[in-house]
Amino acid sequence: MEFLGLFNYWVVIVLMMIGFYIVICSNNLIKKLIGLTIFQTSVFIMYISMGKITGGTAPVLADGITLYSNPLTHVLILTAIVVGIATTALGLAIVVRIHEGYGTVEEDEIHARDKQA
Amino acid sequence: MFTAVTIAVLVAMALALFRAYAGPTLYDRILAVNVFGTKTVLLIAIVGFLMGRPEFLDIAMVYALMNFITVIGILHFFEYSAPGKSANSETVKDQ
Amino acid sequence: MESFVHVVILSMLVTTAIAIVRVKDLFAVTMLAGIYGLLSASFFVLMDAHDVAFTEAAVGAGISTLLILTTLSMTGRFEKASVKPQTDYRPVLALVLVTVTGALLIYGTQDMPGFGTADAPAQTHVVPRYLNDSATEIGIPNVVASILASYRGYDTFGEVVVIFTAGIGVLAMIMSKASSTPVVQTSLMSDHVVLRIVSKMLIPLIMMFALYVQFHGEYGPGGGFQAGVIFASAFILYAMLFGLTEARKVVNNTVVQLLSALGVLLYASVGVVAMINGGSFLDYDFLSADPVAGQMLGILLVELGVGITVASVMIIIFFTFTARSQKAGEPD
Amino acid sequence: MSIVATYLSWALLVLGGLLCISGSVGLLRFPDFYTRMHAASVTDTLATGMILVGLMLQAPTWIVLAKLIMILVFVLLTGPTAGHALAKAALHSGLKPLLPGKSGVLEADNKSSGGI
Repeated sequence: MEFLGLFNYWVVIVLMMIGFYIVICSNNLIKKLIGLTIFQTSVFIMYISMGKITGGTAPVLADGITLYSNPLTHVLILTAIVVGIATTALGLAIVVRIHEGYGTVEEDEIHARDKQA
Repeated sequence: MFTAVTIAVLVAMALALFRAYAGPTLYDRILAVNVFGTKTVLLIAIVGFLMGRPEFLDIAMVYALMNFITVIGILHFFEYSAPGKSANSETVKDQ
Repeated sequence: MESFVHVVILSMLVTTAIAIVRVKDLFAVTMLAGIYGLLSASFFVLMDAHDVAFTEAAVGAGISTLLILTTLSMTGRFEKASVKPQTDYRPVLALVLVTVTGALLIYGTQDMPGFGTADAPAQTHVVPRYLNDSATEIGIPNVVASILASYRGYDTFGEVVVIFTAGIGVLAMIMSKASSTPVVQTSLMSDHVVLRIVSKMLIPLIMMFALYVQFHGEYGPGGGFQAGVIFASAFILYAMLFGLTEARKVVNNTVVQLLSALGVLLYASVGVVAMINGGSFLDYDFLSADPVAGQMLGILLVELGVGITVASVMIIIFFTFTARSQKAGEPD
Repeated sequence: MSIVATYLSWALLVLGGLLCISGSVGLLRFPDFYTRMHAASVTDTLATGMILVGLMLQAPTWIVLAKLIMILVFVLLTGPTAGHALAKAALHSGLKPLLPGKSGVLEADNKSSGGI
């Protein structure tokens, strides 16, 4: 396991930056939300990686097992995932309303429409 | 031996991933996601044995379930909307 | 071997994310996002986080894909590939910004404790107490469940309220008003006889599985959050195959909305009962004469409250989206 | 008994793994959607069945066995159903299979649209 070292964290950062890039660069609101999800998942991966102990197993107590991975990070991320879907749903609802109001979900067109008004 | 099967499943996953990326049609992508989901079910089941705690197979069950529901969902929303219909049609929809 | 699988899965995650950036067809993006969810859930299994993998599989790969698809069916499939020469600098600037930030963060990781070390700060403060004492204090084997529902019960209560609020928010945003006039269903999936029959067989199984996950959560991976999502997915499956009008007959709008509030209420009242019995809010020791029995009872009720709220909020969200998309499809 | 079960289990696992790979190669290499679907769904169901049965033979406790059986039943029910629905949807939406044309080369039959 030694060679893994910080590999997980680098992957987390790469994923985070990809999500960040989509959020900044994409013109489409739905794709922005997907980018946000990628960003969010990268944070989940970071927490779960921090909780893993080499040689440990799942934190469900059983006879004959002494080393468990960290249950606290699991709890934090578990609730975060469900809250994440709730916020994504809210975001999508807003996108639907924007689409009904402006007839488009492209950011630049929305800005153009706003300038006209 | 579990190792060999795990590698086989991982290779299959990678190939399905490529198909999901390349397309070309909508249905190819759905198929790829479906295959990918089934392979994930297998991977979880095998990894449980590989890591020596195979009692957590419930997760594989959820994967199988969600895989099915996703495919149904895609068909529900996209089957009867002609694939090219919605392409940029929103830009002309104006008052 | 485990580390090999782990590296492969992480590499596939990165590949998928890059593919998401490159693909313009939003439908394909959604499919890839579903794969991304599946992959991250597999990764969580490798990291021993079975409860998290459970949730991510149900939510990231299932419900969120469905919600995005519903939205796409309203807003159109393709990202507009417009040529806009005046804003052409944007991707380059963004790339520079992202690279610099990423480089700084990677520089920052040098100070992180190595992966899997048992003496990292995250492992040494409060966690040993949870692992050592929860068996005697709470009396259930799944430490994740005991932290979720008991040690950090207050926190989880907040999360449940957030989910409830999100449900209200979605309703406030896009609830269709004239739902009394029955929408003429364009018999969406009535050709799929095989699908309908198999699903009819599966729906009771799914619900039973959800109940198992709900009440087995103390002993293995599972609990209210996961069970709620799975339970909701049974209704979602039904609504997709037999139409929203039929599904509304099974789960009435008002009833679901009441249930979503009831779950939060149940959670809160467990806390209040503990207060009445002389403890502090959500201190289950006071629910029963025997502290361990009190903890068991408290966790059971609290998880039930979580399950009810999550299930009904997911149903509300999905039904509201679908109703809206059907309304949008009508020529008005 | 246990020796036989172990060898049978390994055989099933290896065969299942091979089928997995071959199905996915088919998914990647075949020329059109229907052939890809054929490759993927046939091998998928068989490979899943084989690997799960192979694991069942090594299940340490009966609860693991029961869960594996549940998963197998579930996959056997949903896999072919999803495949069927997918193929049907593709056909209805007007995606034509590649057929041998006059010159013997595979080509999409675009003339007879609908009414299949």
